[in-house]
Amino acid sequence: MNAQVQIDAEVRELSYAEAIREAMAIALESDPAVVLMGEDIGTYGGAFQVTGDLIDRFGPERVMDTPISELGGAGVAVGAALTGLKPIFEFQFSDFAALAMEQIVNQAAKLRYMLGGEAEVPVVFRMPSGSGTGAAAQHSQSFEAWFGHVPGLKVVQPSTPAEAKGLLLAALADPDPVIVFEHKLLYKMKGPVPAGHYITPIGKAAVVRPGQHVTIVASAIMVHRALEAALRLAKEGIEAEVIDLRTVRPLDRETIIASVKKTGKLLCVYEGVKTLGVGAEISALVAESEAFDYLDAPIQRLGGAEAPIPYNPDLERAAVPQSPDIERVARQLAKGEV
Amino acid sequence: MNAQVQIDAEVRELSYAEAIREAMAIALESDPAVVLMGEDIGTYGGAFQVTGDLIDRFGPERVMDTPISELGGAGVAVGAALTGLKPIFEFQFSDFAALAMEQIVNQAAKLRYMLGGEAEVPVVFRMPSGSGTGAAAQHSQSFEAWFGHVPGLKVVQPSTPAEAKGLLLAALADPDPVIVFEHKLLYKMKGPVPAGHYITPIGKAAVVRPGQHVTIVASAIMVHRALEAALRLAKEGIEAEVIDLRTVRPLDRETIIASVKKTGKLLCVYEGVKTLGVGAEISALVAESEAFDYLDAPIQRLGGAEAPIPYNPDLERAAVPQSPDIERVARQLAKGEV
Amino acid sequence: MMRDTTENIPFAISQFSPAQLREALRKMHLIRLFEEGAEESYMRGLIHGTMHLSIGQEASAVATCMELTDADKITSTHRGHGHCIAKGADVGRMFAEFFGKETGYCHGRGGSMHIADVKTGNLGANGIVGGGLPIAVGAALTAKRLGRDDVTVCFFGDGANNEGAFHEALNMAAIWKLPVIFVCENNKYGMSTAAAYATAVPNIADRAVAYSMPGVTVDGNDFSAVAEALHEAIARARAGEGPSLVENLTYRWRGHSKSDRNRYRTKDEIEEWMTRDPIARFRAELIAHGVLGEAEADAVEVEAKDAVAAGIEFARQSPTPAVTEVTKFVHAEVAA
Amino acid sequence: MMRDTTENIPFAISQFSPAQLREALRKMHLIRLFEEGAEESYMRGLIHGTMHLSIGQEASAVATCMELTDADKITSTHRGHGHCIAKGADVGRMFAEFFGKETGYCHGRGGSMHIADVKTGNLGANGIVGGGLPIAVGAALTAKRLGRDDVTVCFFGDGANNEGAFHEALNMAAIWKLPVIFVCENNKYGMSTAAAYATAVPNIADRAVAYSMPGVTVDGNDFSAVAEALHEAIARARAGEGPSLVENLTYRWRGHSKSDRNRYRTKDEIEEWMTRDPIARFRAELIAHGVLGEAEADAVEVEAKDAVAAGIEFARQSPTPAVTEVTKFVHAEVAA
Ligand SMILES: Cc1ncc(C[n+]2csc(CCOP(=O)(O)OP(=O)(O)O)c2C)c(N)n1
Ligand SMILES: Cc1ncc(C[n+]2csc(CCOP(=O)(O)OP(=O)(O)O)c2C)c(N)n1
Ligand SMILES: [Mg+2]
Ligand SMILES: [Mg+2]
Repeated sequence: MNAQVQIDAEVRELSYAEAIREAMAIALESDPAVVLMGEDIGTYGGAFQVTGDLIDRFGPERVMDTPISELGGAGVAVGAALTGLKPIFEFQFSDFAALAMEQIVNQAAKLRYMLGGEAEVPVVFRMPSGSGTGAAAQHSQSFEAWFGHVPGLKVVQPSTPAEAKGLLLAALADPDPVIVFEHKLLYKMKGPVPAGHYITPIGKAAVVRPGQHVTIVASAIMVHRALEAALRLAKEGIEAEVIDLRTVRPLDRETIIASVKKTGKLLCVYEGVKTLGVGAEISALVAESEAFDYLDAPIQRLGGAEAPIPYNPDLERAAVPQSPDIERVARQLAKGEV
Repeated sequence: MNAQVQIDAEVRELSYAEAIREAMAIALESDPAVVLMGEDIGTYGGAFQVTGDLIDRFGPERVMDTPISELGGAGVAVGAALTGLKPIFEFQFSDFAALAMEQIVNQAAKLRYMLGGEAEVPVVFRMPSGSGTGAAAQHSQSFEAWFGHVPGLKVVQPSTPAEAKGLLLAALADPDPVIVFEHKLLYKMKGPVPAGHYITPIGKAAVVRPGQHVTIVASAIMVHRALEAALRLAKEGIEAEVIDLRTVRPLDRETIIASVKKTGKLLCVYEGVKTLGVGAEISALVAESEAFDYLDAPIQRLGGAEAPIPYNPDLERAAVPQSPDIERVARQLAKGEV
Repeated sequence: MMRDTTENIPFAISQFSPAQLREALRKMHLIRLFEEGAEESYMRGLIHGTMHLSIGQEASAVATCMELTDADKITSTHRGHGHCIAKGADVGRMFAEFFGKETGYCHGRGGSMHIADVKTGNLGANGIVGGGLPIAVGAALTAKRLGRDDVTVCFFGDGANNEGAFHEALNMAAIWKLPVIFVCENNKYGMSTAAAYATAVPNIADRAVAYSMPGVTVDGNDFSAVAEALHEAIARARAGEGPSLVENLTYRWRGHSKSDRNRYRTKDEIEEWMTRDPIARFRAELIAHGVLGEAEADAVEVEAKDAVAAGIEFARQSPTPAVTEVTKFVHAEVAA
Repeated sequence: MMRDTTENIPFAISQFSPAQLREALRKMHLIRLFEEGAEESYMRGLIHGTMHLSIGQEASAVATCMELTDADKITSTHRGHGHCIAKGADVGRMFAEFFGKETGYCHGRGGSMHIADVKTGNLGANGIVGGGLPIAVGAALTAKRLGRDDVTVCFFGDGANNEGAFHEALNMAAIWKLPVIFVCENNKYGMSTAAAYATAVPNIADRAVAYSMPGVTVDGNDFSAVAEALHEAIARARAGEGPSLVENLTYRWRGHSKSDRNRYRTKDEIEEWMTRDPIARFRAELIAHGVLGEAEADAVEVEAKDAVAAGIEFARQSPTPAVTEVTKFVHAEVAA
């Protein structure tokens, strides 16, 4: 259990989707300013059943179905946040955020700054993200690098149910806009989740498996693939240190650099397109840091293919890093074969 | 003169804006399928006077003013390109492309792929970009990293009038969508430009100043700031090799890696926000390449501040790399002080 | 065959030849059977991902495309199988696409949400609601600029009409008088969200006035009503008089996609709409007006059934793409 | 002071107190003089970047905001100086902002295109055409959800009405019956592009029917006409009856921005519109109806002139931000 638990709470097995729903329920209960907005989040319960039955519990004024209007919907959330509400806006797929970059990036991210600190925009954008569902090129993208490039935003990528809840509650407590990338393939994943309110801090990565031979920095579903690879490598005597990135913006330099100083070897694993994806920044921040002198081998990256996500399932799998890929490259790194 | 000139042409002094206009005029003359689209590109001549008098020469059917409808306008260009026209679509400021990411990224970039190669989208998007004009946070961004992250797109960033013309003509000859980032502060810059049709190849960087002590990879206006810094450093006996990146996607690995193997030191200079900006990818590709073994020092990056572009001119200047910054870091690198 | 000569001849009967009408009925059956075949193939694990079936909306697809040639273009939607068939695609290559095969229209890269057949003028389904609206305007611009007389039909849903792209596209089509027809398939819901809730006007066609273009709402399950509306709109477009908005009121019998539990509508409503089956109605009309006999009509359905069976077989036996070819088709292949 | 009691009393004269009317005239002068002061400061190098002046549009700004309190919100545009002043901002802090000073409303970070005064309910100018439209709907949503009775006025231009954001915003405001008034300042051009070319309807207010909301077009240079339209729209909003669209027909005397060469309109047109000066007209009206005497009206203008001079002086003497503070205000400051 990786979430930073602040209270001595009962712990249950919940799915990632249930954990997110629980976080939203806590927020709706404790703060009348919280509203949920999004397409089909009411009666339908959300395309991925994340909001589920919240409409029955909190009514349509707190759980608002929006028309299919991503730009306008996001903008309504921004305007509401600017004036006293705390909206959690769900994009049905993160791909549709391409329609709302204006409001997220030109408005939400910059309003505090442009207004010299005289206003704030405490909005949360939830983004079901990633490939693996056979939904092809327009429903499978990983846009976290785009948002990670934007000052004024915070960007998180939970990899477990406990993190999903804790990071969403942290996002809600944050006075600035936060983008939450939820991986679609994780929604059904179960894991221990503390009851009640707790926060998983934004900006902190977690060492989810300690090791001394090679550092693997992974995010979202890649954390699990990296852990599987590390298990197999351990049988060969290779101890990989696996870091769950959790936050893309701001990056946790300290945790990453400390690990690389220990292992001397770095592999970045991410689902987004390799070029200019999250791993590019992780590599670059290590290469410019004091950890550079500790590097024993080139920094390796495994990212998404330089292609849209294909429909055919075999091609789709081949388009993003899988556990054997991670195992192979980590082994090469550890054995000095790179 | 860095453009690759294929004919033995007359060379004149033109401004960057004039060079772009000349490329468009050549295209309009030689290919009836070429149309220009954009806001106020007709009678007004474009916000930066790039299209200038083209409406007088080619008429409003070829030089089309669009309503203020960036998403729809870009989509019309995509649909036109898909069916036989070759549109050059001007965003008045690259910042407004945030409204059109859907059509550029979800449609233009992916259509050939999603349709299994059965269609193509030969569209060019021109994007006046960058800071330095006192226009503040929503009119000063550098989005090249976003597009550089998107398979299916090509992304160029000319730094001189000759390149601006040659890269635009290359973009027009390309059967796939190309994004051209034009730096607003360069529009008035003059330089030698060959007459007639020529192409500056997409995907090739240029070594614009050879040197052996440190490699500086810079793009757009940063090329000039790097060259100024290199001139001053040369007086101290430090010979910086300056590479004009020219193309963000696909990156010219060979040229960059060859230079770093020679100098052992790399400084990436770019105007976009530092985190996840173009320099992150350049750093990462070097750090994972065979050039890693030649690196004598951490890879340095100078990118834009982690802030929106401020209005106040002193703050605005401080928000992006200036020539003295480049000089300072390159010197430290060359002297082994990093 | 005798043609009815009374005054109450439906538009389609008087407008099209018996062969054309027979072909229209065949296509409507083909769509229905294709969708059922796709549904079954999905259940049997031959298709993955998700699908949006158009069962119940066949008249809208076929009647809309009735007067279009291969030179005319359509842009389609996530619910696009029917449009694709109506425009002339081969169901074998469609199934092959859904099965992820190299012989599919998109070589297995696109799947249901990107099904296209550029040769018959179908510029593609679209995974982005409203994504096709400005693209259709662009296609119409091409025709106008290059002096061609082809028109473009843009299919979209009631849900899509609330996208900003709708507004921008219709406005540009209008100011430039482009040969494009916007065909809204109003099936009362965008996923679970009722048009009556999400759209501030009773009929989508009411919005045509905001673009100074004709707007008409027709019974989308009435083949002839749709064909007539399109006939006028196409004539207007070809005459250079500009765009039109046609709204086909219809209903999807199945859920929005494979994961829909239909909690936002009643069983009664679904059943009531199933009594308005556009295929049964068109078939009856053709028989009543002496265009076809019962046996002939049955034969048309059998023909469609055979085509679907053959299509599935073709798809099953087709090869899959090489797993190494993930980046093929990202860019134009450069001559070596 | 005697109030005219004939039947032809303009709405504003009968609706507002002499003190309110005097204040309105003062604000109109203040806007005009502020713009002229900004223009001159720009020429003298005290302001950099670009600016969009609202000279000629003063009645629209002031009459629109006439009945708004500080609790009511506005969203403004790139041409937002007038709105800011109309809503109650201090011209000294505005000049300070344009001069890039720490005492400016945005501490020198925003400049002309982001001028805001949150305390008087101005949520800010916007550099993105149409950017404020959905934000205004959000502000109205807040009021409704939190059970407050404040309303939001959303200023936008004729050019902005072709953005998708317009469509999405008006539709949502309508279906949720939100207390927002969309005020289109139709000054005939979006930059160089005539509304008559770019917009497929004669009047922007014609588009209100597409959202089942009232739409009215008024002479935007007639203070009273604007005030009356807003009076009704605000009453409707406060009564929970939903949004309205008001279109103020007006004209900007200056070019679009500092770099405009006015090639898209004629000198005659500009001069003709200058004869319809909204300030002169309002002043004459106040005098005709006995609200003010000539001398009093002159005094109002002098008062405004003094305020502008004092504002410029305040701005000049104000400190600039520390150049090290580029990243200040990016995020909330965390308590150490
Ligand atoms: C931009 C965008 N937003 C949301 C979705 C998710 N989505 C897919 S279909 C659909 C409903 C579309 O409704 P409508 O336009 O009425 O078409 P119908 O499904 O009824 O045929 C939604 C919300 C999407 N694909 N694209
Ligand atoms: C999204 C966007 N597109 C384009 C621009 C550039 N631009 C600034 S103002 C303007 C004209 C706006 O016209 P209108 O809405 O009529 O307002 P006006 O300037 O006439 O007051 C344009 C095109 C912009 N700032 N934002
Ligand atoms: Mg629908
Ligand atoms: Mg205007």
